[in-house]
Amino acid sequence: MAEEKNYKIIQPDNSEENKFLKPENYKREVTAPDGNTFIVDPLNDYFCDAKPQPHAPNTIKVVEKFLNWARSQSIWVLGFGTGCGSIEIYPLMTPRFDAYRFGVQQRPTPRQSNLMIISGYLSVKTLKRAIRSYEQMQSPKFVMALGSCTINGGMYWDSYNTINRLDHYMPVDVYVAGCMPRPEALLAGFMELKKRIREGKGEGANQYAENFDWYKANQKKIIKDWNMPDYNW
Amino acid sequence: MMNLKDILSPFSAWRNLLKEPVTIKDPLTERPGAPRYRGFHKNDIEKCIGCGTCETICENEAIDLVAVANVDTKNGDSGLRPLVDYGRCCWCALCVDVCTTGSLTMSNEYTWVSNDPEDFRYIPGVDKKEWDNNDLGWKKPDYTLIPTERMDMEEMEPSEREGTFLEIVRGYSRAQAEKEADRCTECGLCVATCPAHMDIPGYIRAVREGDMEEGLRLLYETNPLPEICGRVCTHRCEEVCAVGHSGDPLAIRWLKRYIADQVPFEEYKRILGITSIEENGKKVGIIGAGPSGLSAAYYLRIRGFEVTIYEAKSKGGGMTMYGIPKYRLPMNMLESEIGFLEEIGVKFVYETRVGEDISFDEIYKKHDAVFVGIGFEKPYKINIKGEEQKGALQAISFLDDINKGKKVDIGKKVAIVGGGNVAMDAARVARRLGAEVYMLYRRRVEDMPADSEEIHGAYEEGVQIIPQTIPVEIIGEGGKVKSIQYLMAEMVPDEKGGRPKPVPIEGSEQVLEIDTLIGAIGQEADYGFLPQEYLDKIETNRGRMLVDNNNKTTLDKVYAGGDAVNKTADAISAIADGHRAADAIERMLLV
Amino acid sequence: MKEIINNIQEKFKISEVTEQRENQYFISVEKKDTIQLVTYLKDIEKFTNFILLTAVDWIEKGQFQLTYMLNHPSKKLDIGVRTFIERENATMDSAHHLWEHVATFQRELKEMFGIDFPGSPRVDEPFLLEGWDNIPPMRRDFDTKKYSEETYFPRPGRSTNDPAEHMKKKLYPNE
Amino acid sequence: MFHWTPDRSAFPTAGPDGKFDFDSHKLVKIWHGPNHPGVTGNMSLELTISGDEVLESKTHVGYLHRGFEKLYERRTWIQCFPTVVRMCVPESDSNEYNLSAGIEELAGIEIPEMAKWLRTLVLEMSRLQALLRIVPAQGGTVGLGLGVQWGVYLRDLILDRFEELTGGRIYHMYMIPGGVRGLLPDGFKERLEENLILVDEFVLSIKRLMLDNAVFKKRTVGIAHIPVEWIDKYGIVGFVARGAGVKKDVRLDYPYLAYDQLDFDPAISTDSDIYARTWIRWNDIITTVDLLRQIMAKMPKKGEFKAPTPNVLHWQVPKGEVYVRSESSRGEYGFYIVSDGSKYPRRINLRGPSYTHAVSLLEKMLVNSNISDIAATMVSLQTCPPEIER
Repeated sequence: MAEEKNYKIIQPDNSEENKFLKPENYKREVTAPDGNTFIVDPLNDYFCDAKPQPHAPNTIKVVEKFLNWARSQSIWVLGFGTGCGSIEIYPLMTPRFDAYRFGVQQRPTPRQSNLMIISGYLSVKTLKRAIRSYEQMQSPKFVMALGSCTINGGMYWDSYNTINRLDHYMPVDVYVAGCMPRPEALLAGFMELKKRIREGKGEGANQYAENFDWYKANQKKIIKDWNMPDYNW
Repeated sequence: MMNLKDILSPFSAWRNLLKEPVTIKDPLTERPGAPRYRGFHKNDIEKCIGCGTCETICENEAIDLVAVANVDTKNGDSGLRPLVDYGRCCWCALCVDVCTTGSLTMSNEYTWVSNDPEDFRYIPGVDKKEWDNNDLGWKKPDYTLIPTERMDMEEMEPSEREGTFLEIVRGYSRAQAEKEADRCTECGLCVATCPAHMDIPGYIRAVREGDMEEGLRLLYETNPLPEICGRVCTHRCEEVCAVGHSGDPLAIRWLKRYIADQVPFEEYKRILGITSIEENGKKVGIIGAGPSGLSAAYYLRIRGFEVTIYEAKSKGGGMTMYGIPKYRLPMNMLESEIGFLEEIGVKFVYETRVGEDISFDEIYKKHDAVFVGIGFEKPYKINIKGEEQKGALQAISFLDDINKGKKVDIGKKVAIVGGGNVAMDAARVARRLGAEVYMLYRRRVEDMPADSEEIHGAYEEGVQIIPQTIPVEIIGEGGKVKSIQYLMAEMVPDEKGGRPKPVPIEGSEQVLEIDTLIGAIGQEADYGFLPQEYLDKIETNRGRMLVDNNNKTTLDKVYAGGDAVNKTADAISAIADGHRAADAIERMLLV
Repeated sequence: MKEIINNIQEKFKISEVTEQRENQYFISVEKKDTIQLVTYLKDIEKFTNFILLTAVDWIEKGQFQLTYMLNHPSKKLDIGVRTFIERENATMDSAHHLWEHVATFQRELKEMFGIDFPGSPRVDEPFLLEGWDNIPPMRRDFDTKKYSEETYFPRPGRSTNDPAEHMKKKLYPNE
Repeated sequence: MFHWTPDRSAFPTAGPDGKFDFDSHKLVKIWHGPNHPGVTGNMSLELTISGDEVLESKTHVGYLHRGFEKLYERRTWIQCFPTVVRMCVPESDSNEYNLSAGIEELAGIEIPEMAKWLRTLVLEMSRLQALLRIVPAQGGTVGLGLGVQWGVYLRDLILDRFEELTGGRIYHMYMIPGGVRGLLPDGFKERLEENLILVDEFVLSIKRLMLDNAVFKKRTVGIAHIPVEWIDKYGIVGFVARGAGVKKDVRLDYPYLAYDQLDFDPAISTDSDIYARTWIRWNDIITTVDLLRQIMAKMPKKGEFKAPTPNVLHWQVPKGEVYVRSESSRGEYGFYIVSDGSKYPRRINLRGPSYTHAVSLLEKMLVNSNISDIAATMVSLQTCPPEIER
């Protein structure tokens, strides 16, 4: 049943950057139905490779103020439990602490959320996914970092697989101390975040866009198998 | 498999519709942490001694010790205070549980939000936080992670001690020593307090690991007389021991003694690596074979100096040989220590009193440097009437005679005047000779300068201490002491803030029948050996030679140490002096 | 348990027997006999429950210790089969055919210690790490603290003092 | 009743090398996780699907890999304690217990009676809070979110008890070698009993809501069946084994702490599907509540709670190796501890139930299952990624 393949895989050379390249990302020579052949590079051709652009605030102050108020009242959290802190999200989202009354709710996909909670330590493997999730989120977007691990490595300060400082890889709006922070501390974090958004200080997305090259360089330094597009939204 | 009940049963959840909601209205203020909650740290700055045990146990290196304004470094307090990094802390509270003083605690506060990651560091107790006055939170619990009880050392029963000069304490067994050494937190507070700055945590670690050779090497780095110090040191290190804040301090002195006892003297040369000494051709003369002289001699000799010690008596050791009774320091210990020095090539010239048998001038000219470790030989007189009579002795000469093995007749009842270690020695020796001993001291028992264990030992052995007494007159009969008359004193606080002064109470005269009176109120140096031209150049203060940081006197190429220089007047300070002077002499002559 | 150990000793060359508990023994066996012994224990002595396979790095001896922990479900006995293999180019016979989950353990050991198990399914696929290009991290010669400091650089601005040194400096500034 | 079975003959099969031909355009490869509401924790499954049938599943873990076992090489024995609890987030106390018990066994320390009971209490409370979260979550995987709301609230009440007893909500760090770190606070028993009464109510309500629910039954009965032969083949333990009819429970088989003085009998079923495993864990809640009541009644009122240990700062645990185990809510939880007689452990290796449940077993179970059952299957195995990757 195997049909004739219409493409030919081009074996990558043994250079350093191809060390971790996965077979599905190899360049391939595709023969079109009209007989023409062309090269397809899955990593660059299937995704948008444009850099993100910073968004200027609305020129009318009142409008911007209103927008900020509205943003602060609808914090949609991406349900991505990156570390152990995510266990405290359960009580937060259920009746006892009921974060919904503060406009906080969980969303299953990055496209619908504007707050990413990095709940503690990030292993390199998760960091890669966290970055992709973060980049898929819509601006304006915010990052809340929980626990010691995101500030200075925490318990895993000497581990070979966890990052020590989150602010090197994505812009962080609010840090909440604790190992892990209790739901109340998380709520306090939300309050602080709301305050910052209302004050117009929630500029993480713009900061990320402005310093895009710096963040990318930091990320690529530790994610050795960067076999994904630089920017994929 | 499915029935109507299965379809209807979930609807029972509607029962909850009318229930009171469980939601907490204002979780940010309504929910304090539990009374035991492990929240942010608090520290009682006054109580903390900066020992760093919290830093040692922290698996996250979350705690730094930093110098803090308003907290001074002093003996027993490093002046450092813990700084906690909440980018590392995991709230395990092990730091609280091991805190030796119990100063470090935790509040039940748990909320700290900031947008600046650099914020999350502070020094508890110094940087003001809103939870400083919060009484709830994790406290040091009622258990210990560091054993608090000292290993008891076997001692001779007090009742057996009369009539014998055998050593009282028996020394640790290996198991005991290792168990005692295990209690050490290796904080190092003791190091600075020790006059010789011995690496105490280091050699205790060696005991724990059973590496006696390493232990001995560490001892000899700063102290060439560990056998002596292991027995008679005033162990000021133990007073500042961090473990002592929550239990018994470590038996540092006994552990030192344990190391020294384990290694036979024949092995010393090999272990210390002094198999061959490269001579450097310089000569150093040392006057006095007391601890400071011996210490200087050792450190100079191993660096290749030609060292000659001039000693007036027939044996070396100074006060440790002649002043300390043998139940505290057996004679053979001293002799082997000195034998070891002889073995490595230190020349001893005994029975040569400088100023009489050899002139100071000659020594001064013959050597490239001179170290003076003459000690305090000349006892103070009590300066009361009747002191010249037979039966009125001086403690120093009394102890000297006993150690030399002379028979001294002290009769049945003996009074000792003084409250220092020498007085204690005299009293306990007199008890061993079978006399009834009374001790007259001007101040209260707690003011006594003697070590507490000496006082304790004296009590144990039946010495009767009569505090707050001022002798007035020694009453004699036929040129021999018969009784002593004294006044009771009351303690009057000193206006200048010094220690309270004893003031005699009028009309409180008492008379004590005695056969012998032993004076032990202190000694002074005897500079009789120095020719006037040198004496003029050596500045003294209250009978002590003035020296600089290198233990150099005001006279060129003359160094001094020991009791004749420093106020603390104990063996370990003398050893430190000798070491310091040896370093300075080396710098002066070789660099 | 004694009886079983005796049975094993009759059939295999056992170099060391340690009784940890009444129902828990550790035995050492040569590398070549290991899989045979494990099979024997499983099929004949009915140690049918495989608990774990793990390695211990004895770097000072140049050896890896492999421990196969087996359990007898009905008699409630544990036996740990220890074997020592060379640290250089470490390879071991695979036991994936005995239990399905052994392959997972072997895959982890390949990744974390660099011990090869030829023939074990998916043994070369990364298990926990992604894009790892250093020596296998669980080997003792890999220094995790150094790696972490170089790669993830801790937040600067911290310094500490040793109480003993600090006191010496403060109290005796001239020495 | 209508029951649709896919025509499997139309599905592509794997080639002789075990690989699927993706050029056939009949296959899709999708990732289930790590950012997915239906995975238990931070892990992912690489699924090869045709239609909505899973042809191949590969478990990918390591998102939570912190290298604990490496870190222990440079931590002293006592320093391992704060770290070891983080090996498993939902139920951290088994870690504390296992490491303490291992060290005590190697060092020959006998813990006081009071400490035994307190440890038993904490382990049971821990099991209770884990079950209160995971049992209703089984409903959550098939779209029944209400039970989770109840369960997590009750779990939070148990966490409050933990907080007052141990000083921490999730990570308790309560058991240390030699015993525990404190006695019960005043009035603890009464407050725990108040909570247990609420749990009693919850047990009945969740039965009505979930176990007796027609939809839940339809989605779980007969799904993800584990044959009894697999028990040894895959090293299955705990409630999963009990669901298949093999009574495996460390508390009964190898009694530790005070379990030999307690009276309990864990439930057992032979159906071995998602429903049976849920029912067993629902029964476990009842057993645990009963055990907690027994413990509170039988426990001594006061007493020593910690045996003396050497100075923990440089405690050299005697040379030796030991495998210690305890029963977590997911099954046998074991630590393999090797000491070389130094200050630092030579090796501490965790063998959690998920190590096989979530990797080799789950990969096998998901083949030919429906993609909509994956979340339910994972939760029915109660997989916990941190204990796989550590």
